[in-house]
Amino acid sequence: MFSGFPLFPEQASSVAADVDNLYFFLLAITAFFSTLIAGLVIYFAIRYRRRSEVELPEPITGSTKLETLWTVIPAIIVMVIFAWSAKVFLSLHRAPADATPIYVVGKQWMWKLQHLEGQREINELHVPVGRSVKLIMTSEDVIHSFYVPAFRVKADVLPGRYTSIWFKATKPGEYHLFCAEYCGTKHSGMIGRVVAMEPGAYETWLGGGPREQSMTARGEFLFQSFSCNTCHRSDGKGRGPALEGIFGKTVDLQNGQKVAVDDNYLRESILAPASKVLAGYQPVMPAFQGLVNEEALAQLLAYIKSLAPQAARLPGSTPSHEAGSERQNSKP
Amino acid sequence: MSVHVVPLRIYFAVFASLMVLTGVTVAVAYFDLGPLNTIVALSIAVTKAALVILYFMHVRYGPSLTKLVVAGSFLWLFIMLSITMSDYVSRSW
Amino acid sequence: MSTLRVPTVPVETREHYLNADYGIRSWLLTVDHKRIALLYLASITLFFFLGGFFAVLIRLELLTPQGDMVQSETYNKLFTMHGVIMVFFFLIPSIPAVLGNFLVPLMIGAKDLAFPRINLLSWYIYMIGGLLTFAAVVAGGVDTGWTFYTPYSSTYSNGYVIVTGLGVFITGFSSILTGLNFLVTIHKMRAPGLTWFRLPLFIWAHYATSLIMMLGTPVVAITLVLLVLERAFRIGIFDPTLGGDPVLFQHLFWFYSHPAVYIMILPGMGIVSELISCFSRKYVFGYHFIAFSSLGIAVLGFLVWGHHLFVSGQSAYAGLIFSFLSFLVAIPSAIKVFNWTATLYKGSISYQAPMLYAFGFIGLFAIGGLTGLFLAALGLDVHVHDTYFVVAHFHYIMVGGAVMAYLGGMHFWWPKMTGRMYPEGWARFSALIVFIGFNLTFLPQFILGYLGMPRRYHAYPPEFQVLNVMSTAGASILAAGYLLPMVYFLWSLKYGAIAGPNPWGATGLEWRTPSPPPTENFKQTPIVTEEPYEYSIREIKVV
Amino acid sequence: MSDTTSSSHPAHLAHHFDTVEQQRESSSLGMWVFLAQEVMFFGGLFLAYLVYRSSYAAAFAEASHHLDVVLGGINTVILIGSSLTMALAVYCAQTGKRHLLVLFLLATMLLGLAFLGIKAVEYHHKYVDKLIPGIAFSYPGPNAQHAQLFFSLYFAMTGMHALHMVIGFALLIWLVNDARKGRFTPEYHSHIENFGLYWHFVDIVWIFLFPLLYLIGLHDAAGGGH
Repeated sequence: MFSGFPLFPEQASSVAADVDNLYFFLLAITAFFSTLIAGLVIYFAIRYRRRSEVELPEPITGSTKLETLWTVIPAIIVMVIFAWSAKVFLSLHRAPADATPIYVVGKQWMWKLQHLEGQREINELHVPVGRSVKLIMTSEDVIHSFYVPAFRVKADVLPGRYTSIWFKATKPGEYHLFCAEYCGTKHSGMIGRVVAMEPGAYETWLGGGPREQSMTARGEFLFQSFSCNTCHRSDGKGRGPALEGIFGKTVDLQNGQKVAVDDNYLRESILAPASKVLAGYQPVMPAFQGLVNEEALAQLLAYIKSLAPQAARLPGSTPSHEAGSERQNSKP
Repeated sequence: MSVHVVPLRIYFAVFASLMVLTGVTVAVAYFDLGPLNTIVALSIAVTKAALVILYFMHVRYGPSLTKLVVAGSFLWLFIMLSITMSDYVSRSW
Repeated sequence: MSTLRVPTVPVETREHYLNADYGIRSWLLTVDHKRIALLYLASITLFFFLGGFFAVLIRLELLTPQGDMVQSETYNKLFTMHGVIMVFFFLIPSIPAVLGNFLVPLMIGAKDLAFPRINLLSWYIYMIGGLLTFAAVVAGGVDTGWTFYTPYSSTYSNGYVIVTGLGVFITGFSSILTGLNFLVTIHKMRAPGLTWFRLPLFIWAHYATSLIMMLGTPVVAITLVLLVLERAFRIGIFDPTLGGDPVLFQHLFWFYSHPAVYIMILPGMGIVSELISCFSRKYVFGYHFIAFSSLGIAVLGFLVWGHHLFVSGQSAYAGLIFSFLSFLVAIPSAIKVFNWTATLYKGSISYQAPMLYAFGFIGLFAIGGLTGLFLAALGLDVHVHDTYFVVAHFHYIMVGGAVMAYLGGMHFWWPKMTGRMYPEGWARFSALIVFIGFNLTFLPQFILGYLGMPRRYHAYPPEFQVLNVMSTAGASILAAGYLLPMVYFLWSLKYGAIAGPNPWGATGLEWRTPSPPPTENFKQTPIVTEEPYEYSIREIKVV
Repeated sequence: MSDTTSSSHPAHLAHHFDTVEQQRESSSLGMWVFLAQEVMFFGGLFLAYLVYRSSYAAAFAEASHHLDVVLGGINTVILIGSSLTMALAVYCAQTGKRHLLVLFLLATMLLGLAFLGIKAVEYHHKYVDKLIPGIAFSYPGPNAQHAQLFFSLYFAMTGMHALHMVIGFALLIWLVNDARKGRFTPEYHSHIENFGLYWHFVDIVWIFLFPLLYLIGLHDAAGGGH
């Protein structure tokens, strides 16, 4: 794929064909209308060319019928495009519940990736074909953008919060990975490749390399070494709420508001815990801003999310409608 | 010249109302009304601003074009605030 | 009304705005809107060629995929300075400050703009902002991209962000003052009988443009103030490590900068309405629809900025709203294109140079507008966002649209401004060259974009090279097309044929006064008794 | 044709206007359009405030305890008072009371100066208390970060407002000078009227700033913590 003179990008994900169909539809509309207008302009220009300096064209001022026609028809067409593109967008936006999370950190000018199983990669991402993968991404410095043209997915990677994309690779191969948001001197060097592999080959790849602890295990280690477990006790009797099964729930805050526990809420609650305290608890937790780096934070999140629900009940907690899967957008 | 001279008593009446409203807004701020606090404070501020615009700035007696400019500028401000907030309130949905 | 052969009186014997006074002071202290327009013309032309020079370097660098001509820092500065200069110092002032300044009073039968001294002030403000920015370029440039996205611009960039930001901030006030002047002038200074619906569409377009300048520019001004404070003092407003939100910067920035696109294109649409009508000798088809679509674009244009944020971490629901609103803007633009086309129907069409530019505008604007639909389409924008597809799209609008119209307008009103005709053959030739060069430059970029080549890339994968070479070849042709008018316009000042008051046999008040016009525009305030574009009456009075 | 130029062209009528009425209406419309622009200029700051206040309500309420409600309240009274004196100045210009006009303009200046003086005192307190982001900032407790945002906005908003006051003050010096020379008459006083509009606008900005910055945390004066 790295050679020749391509005119059309490869389709290598489950959504690529949907996006391309919309593209072809729009291309057809563009071709039709630009040909129509160019054709009419050229035809009129020739047909009604000035034949004498004294000729007087027939006065025509307008036609409400025509105006209505060329207001209504474009209006209908754009509404069709809107509906179609919104549908494609929502399917790009809503990750399937069973998508495997992979944590991504962008920094000037490299991509760092962590698999749940523990493998870490730089500027390279191995994924299995046929399985949905959800990238949970953040940046250590400026805004980047994770872009895989062959998958037709892209999202800005922001410092201070998580954003996400998901995809399901459909074709084994190597694909471009670009940073699409200008991020400084070596912006065009912040590139890499995504390697889509058959599931078998992927398992082999996962098994190879140096033995790494899983993210959950490392997260558990961090959880204990920061002494989080002294307050966040699983029996719910600690000074902080029990964290078992909290992910994906909607909880009540001290100020009466409700908030969905998603990646961004967990992130904020670790880094700046005083912002949104659960009802029934005191703001006694120290802020971890500056004490944990992005990778460790991802490991803590992976651990907290892995905690199975227990009998310990949270005050006023209710199951959320959606499993908190695509809630990567949150307050600043 | 079609200059409308606003009678002095109106100026003093408006000033007195502004003072009263300032007092009210400070007094109310000491009571915890929940989310109502902000609503009350802003309603009073809007009332005060309206008094200043209508009387001190003579908009009430001015041409309709002036009214249009005033309404338009606040409408635009509202557009900017409301559409941007539509992003912030729906981010965690 | 025969044209082109009316050199009755030699220009020099009559007093007009150009020979009313001499000396550098008479220009630098002038309050005559026509002279100020020429001051602007000279300044924006300089900036155009400076920005164009950067574009040439960018295209040369992209001939090869390795990024081997300049360092990546230099490349980043090149595209930043190209963008900053072209957007803020050329495109935004181009048509309004030059042609608008010259023509708004003439077209409405006024002696000057409502606030002549503020008009001169706006030029000085523009120059101060321009010189500050130019100083930043000379000192070492700035590498943030013309969009100044935080936190790169506020914290990480090593360039002269503060100086450039202040330069743009200051220039914003020149835009505000110009818009204010136009609004008041159009409201209060129309000649007797010149009702709103007798106004030329050029005036309607400038009215709509001025609304955007007034309501949008202050927002980018305060945004740049906050950016400068953030960079100078780390106050945290856009800094995520202090709880700030970089996306807020994007909201504020695009609240102005999307409508700013309409500041560039609306006046161009106004010009094209004049050209199409004049060179087909017909009343503009659907005058009211074109007039109101200008206002419609100005208003709707304010509601769509979030389509620049579809993948920026904006909420998906806000994305849906913005996408919907963005599609609505397509409708008034479509109305305009259809009406121009319909104006040609049963006209008496001549192919003089300005008309060729107008034809080019319609074609390029149609493609630019239609490809805008791709970007408003949420699911598709995710793929093409921040790729060359976007670059191609907005160049079709801003260069294919606005610059084409600007050149068309310059060719149309050049005889009015200078009293001289340029060589028609060369002008047609340059129109053709610009059209061909433009398409060759930017059509390949659509393909590059869909293939996934991100914008602002110094080096790129080798499979993109063929299309990039095509684009660079086109850019060379385009550059020649832009240099040509420069040459023959200057030539015409001395050797051009005497134009006479109305070389095109056009309607409109500006053609009822001599070329160049006297300082106060009209010997007597004209009284308007007829509808605009009354070509069917064919009584074009020559004063 | 019916040009009115030579018939009655008062000295203060600029050459490009036909009538005094047209000139007056133009300058008034120009001023209003300028103020519309000002609304959007401050609007950007209000938007930033709205975004962060809604995100960090508790921190903002807590941080606002560090503002001096008494000084802020006094300043509100002073500024509204100066709006009154300005409105009276316009009244005097309209009715041709030349000496009273000068007097009310001076009163407006004086009140404006008092406002700026109190503002300076407040700024100084903030400096002593180390509450100026970017220059001296140290804030106790877990909300330090978001409190910094509050103070950044506080200084950006009141600073922009104060800058407008300073510009207004400079313009007032010029107006007082012209008024003393009797340049303004009931027929021609656009400058006074337009300046009045500007001054009232600045007052309106403060009318919003005062509750949004000073009053949001009063009801839980016990202070902070959540």
